[in-house]
Amino acid sequence: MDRNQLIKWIEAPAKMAHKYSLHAVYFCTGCGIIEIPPAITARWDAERFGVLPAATPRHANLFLITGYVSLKTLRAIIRTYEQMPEPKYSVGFGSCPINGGMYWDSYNTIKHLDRYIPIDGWIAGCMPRPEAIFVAVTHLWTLIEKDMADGYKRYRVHYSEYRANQERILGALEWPPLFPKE
Amino acid sequence: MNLNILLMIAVGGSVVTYLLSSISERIRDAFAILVTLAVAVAVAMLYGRTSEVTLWAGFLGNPLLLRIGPISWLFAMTVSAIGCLSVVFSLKYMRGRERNGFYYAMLLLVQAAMLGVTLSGDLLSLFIFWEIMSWSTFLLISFNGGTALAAGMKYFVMSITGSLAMLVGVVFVLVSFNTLEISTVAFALSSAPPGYLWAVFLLFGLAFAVKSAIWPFHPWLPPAHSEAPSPFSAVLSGVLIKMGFFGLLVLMYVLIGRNDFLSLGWEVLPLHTILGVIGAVTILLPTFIALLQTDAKRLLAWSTVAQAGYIILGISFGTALGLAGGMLHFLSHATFKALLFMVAGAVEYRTGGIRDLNSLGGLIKRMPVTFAAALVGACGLIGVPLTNGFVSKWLIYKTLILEGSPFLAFVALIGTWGTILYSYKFLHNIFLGQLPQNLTSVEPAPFSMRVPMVVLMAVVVLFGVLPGIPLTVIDEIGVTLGFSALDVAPWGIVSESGVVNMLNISTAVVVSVLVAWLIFWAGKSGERVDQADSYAAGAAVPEGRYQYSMHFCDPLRRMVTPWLTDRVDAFYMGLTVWFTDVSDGLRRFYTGYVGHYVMYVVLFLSALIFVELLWSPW
Amino acid sequence: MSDSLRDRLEVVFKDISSEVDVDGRLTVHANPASVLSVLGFLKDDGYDYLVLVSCIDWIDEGALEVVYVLSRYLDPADTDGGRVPMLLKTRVPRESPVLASSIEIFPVAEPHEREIHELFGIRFYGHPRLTPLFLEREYEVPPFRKDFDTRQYVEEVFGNVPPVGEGTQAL
Amino acid sequence: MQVLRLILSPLAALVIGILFLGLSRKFMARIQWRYGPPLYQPLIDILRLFTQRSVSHGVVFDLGIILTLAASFVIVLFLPFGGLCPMSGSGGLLVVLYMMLLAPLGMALTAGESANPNSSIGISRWFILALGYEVPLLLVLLAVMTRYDTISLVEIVAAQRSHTSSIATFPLVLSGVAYLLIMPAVMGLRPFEVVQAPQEISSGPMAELGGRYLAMATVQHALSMFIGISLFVNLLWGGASNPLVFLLKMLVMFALVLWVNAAFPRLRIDQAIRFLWRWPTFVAFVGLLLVVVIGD
Repeated sequence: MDRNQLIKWIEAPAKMAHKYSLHAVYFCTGCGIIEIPPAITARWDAERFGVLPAATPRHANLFLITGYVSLKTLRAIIRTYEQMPEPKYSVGFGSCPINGGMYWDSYNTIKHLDRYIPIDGWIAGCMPRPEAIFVAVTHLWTLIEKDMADGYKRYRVHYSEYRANQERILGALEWPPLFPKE
Repeated sequence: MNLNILLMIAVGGSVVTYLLSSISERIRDAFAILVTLAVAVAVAMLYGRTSEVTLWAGFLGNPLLLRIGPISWLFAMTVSAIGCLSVVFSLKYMRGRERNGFYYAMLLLVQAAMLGVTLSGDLLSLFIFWEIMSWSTFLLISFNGGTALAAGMKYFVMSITGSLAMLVGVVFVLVSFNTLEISTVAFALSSAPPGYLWAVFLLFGLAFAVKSAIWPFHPWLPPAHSEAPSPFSAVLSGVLIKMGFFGLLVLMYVLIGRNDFLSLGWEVLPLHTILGVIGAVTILLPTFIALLQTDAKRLLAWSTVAQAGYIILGISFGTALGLAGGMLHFLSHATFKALLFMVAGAVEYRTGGIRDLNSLGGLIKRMPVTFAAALVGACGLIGVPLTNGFVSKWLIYKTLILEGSPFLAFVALIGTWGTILYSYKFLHNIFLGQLPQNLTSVEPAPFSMRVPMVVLMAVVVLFGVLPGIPLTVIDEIGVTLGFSALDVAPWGIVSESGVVNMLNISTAVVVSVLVAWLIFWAGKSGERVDQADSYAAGAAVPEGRYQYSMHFCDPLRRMVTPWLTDRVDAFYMGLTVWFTDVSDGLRRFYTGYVGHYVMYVVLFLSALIFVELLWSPW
Repeated sequence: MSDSLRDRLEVVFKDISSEVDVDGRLTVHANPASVLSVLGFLKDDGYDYLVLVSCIDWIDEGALEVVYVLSRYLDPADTDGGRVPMLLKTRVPRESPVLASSIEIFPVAEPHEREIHELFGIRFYGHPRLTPLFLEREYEVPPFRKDFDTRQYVEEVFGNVPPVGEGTQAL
Repeated sequence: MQVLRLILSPLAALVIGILFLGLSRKFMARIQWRYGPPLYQPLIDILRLFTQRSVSHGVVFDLGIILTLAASFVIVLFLPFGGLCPMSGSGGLLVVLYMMLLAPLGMALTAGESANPNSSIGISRWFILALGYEVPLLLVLLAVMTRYDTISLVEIVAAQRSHTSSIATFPLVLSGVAYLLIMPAVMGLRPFEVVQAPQEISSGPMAELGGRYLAMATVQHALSMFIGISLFVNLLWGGASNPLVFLLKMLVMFALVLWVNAAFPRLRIDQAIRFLWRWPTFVAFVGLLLVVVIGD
């Protein structure tokens, strides 16, 4: 808690609070989830960075999409992302959400996750290690610092396009549009 | 406005209502409301005056008297107020049902009879009005037919045994003191040996105990309340039970007198502690039985039995504070229980007769005013501050602890926690949670049902914040019964032993609510969403299958059920079965063949001769 | 031991061929019509556990080969654990693949047959509910068939999903 | 002066409550061989939650959460905090006892209105657990009340300071032991954390609570921990003349409870009830019996 940290706290406490308290939705979307338990337990201890697993999306502001995203999981991911309170950040974890990874030619997994929900940060690697997660968290801090982690704003602005893409892949969705076009 | 005119209006009103109903429904409804309103206003005007009128001089040289004093005024006021509200409530509820003329007549007759019971000055008129009240209640309980007949029969059999005991009591008093006028009987009893006291207490006490559904005599209440039409079960549970307490009060502290009553019973186990223990048992068992109920009105009925225990606990301690607590709890229970029954009636009326707690839910979106009434009623039932339930239970707890009986206080407090469980089950399963598909088109309660609910809500909160209003009347009662006076301020009791400072607590609660609201307002406002946007682990909310109300408190239910078999009810049922067997056996005695009858006569004569020869008693 | 079984099989079923490979696994080939009766025979003989049902797409021979893997679950004699499962193969033409469902004999086959129906397109006659097991969408060519061109499918379905907005992360 | 106390006491309770939350997370981390967050981490979490835009399910949803927090504030007003007791006038212990039923009731309204079965199950568990630990708790409180023959907390604390050696206080040791056995349940910590079980019923009543609602729920949880411990210190450990000694005593108690919290897995609700109604109730009942017998 050195001097310029204190100044930042005084200037923008809300932003600093969002930086140092990232509660991640505990939602195992793909094979990457096997890296989360070691990250939050004794050896790597994510709690030092203020990262805790949260029980429901309502409690969380960080969404780690770990591993390949199959069509069925995409439906749950969209639903969970929409239920998170507003300043929320999503991080693509591993190479599969980025460009399909080793399932690049599979008929059952989606290739570019950010065409369905906005993604603020990526962690490359076919199941990146916990250290890579912490590097991502620190990068997310700088993004939040510079107001570049604006995934939720983009979702609100381009919602119709996101919704169109979702419906093109998944067919009819069982829940009404999040931001109805008033 | 002397009393027999008042009574005349009440009884006459019911007869005229029956006649009017053949002419037109609307006139009859207006007339019924007019009569009950007039009676209520008349009783209100009688406040503070003690007058005595002889109703009819005739009977064996004992005049039938009507007398009004502080006790009878309080009970009469509650009877007429709740009666008037329930008539207003039943306007829409009974609209379009057949025989509702008969229903209104009986309702007014019950209220007139209860008025008569509270105003009666001598034991005979008390008995007469008691009988009228009993069988008119039977007619109303079995109004819906079907299972209601069985419930009515059960009630009728038990209340008849009570009335017979009271009749024997009246005859006993007439024979031993050849006067029936209450004050002279009290004077005569004070000098009578304890045997007389015990006899009078047991005979009259049985009748009053059956009516007030105390623990051993309670099995008639749950079926009767759930089968009766809702407006009447509001009256039944709110006020009719209290006639039993009125009788007990008059019996204990007027007829027998305070110090005789306290000295009654053995040294180690005086009578009033026995009553206290019975009150404690009445609190504990029905509270947990109420938790298992899935029918809204049956849950409320069992809760009435439990709350009756608190009143007995308060009254039976014989201290000024205890009496104040018991009487105030009688008053507050009358208000919030009538309110809850009206809520159940409104929900039943609007959802087409559904009372099952497992198939309702989410009605707050359709019936907000009824939810507010249910919330205030439940808070009163639990005893949340700012409601009158809190003040009355507070006084009862204080007497229990200061009188040095912590175990009764323990049972009473556990009763409160049990009350929370079943009153929240009532609230949650009807109003909160997911609104099922078939209830989406339910309209809010009609205006004529909302008026009595709002009035009762106001009374519950008003007496909670300013308990001084009812406490002044109760203090007068205490003084007339020979208790020490409590100096009452509008916001509570000032006397050092019973300090309850409602203003202090209410301001604390209101200020902290304000502070909490400020904190809430400081945060970012939330988006309003409906019940479909709920966390379902990433899936969409399954329509109609996302409500947890079946077996609401299941772990506790599984643990508690083995101990909750109602042995008293089983005992009564066993008694009836045994009785039918015996009478079946006797039936065989009459074989219908004349020869046998001649043989019986001859045998009997020979037995007589045999006895005469042996012991020659004549 | 399996020799006596093979002899008995030859005796009972006429157009059946079987061979034992190097580590003692018995493979029986039967034609689609007599598959159910062979399964029944083997079950009575002791092969009471159907491990799995799978399918091979011989595209150049124009046939889909359904393989039943059977094993003796509670075999007291075979104590050293060396249970070697046996295979029962049958071939079905690729154009209109229909096979009788073996649920009456081995109820456990129900999900296996649904999967094969979904991924290979074999219709199992007599199966209570041939609903999709894993896939969510309809495919004209069942995905596991060799003539299903995944790259062309991916390009056609996922390719034309446009990226959203000109956000900093647009790839 | 009175107004100052009225403001100071809840403020102190808030600060200490949040400090306890931070301490518990640091303590648990140390037990699990990891560094754990800084002590002021709960403050950051609460600030973050306050600035998040969450979801509301209606007026009663908001009313319930406000009621919960208000109930905890009122209790704190009546609790003496080392010689500082803002509202000692009107019968302290009964009000505290009664207010403890208001907090779950407020949360019950919020949970019910959020139309989520997880929160309904959580609330029914909270009431059952409350009924579970109320039985021994009431016996303990009644023992203390009948022993000092008063229902005002301030008088109890004063009485404890004057004659601590008389024979009549021996049964209160039993009551103290009973209270210790149910302390985790009163505070809602691990062996009895079944109400807000994050894994099974996705944190029970708080399943649908987002930004500021979750912040107020965590503040209420912190206050309820503060109340649980300060009730024990006041009633059975003699309270304290100045706040610092009182805080020290509370820290000792809190460390004890955290050891239990770190070591035990979460009990099922019926196991919890079976435990709560067996040993603590027996010990508390014997304590009350002795107090009544020795007392008169």
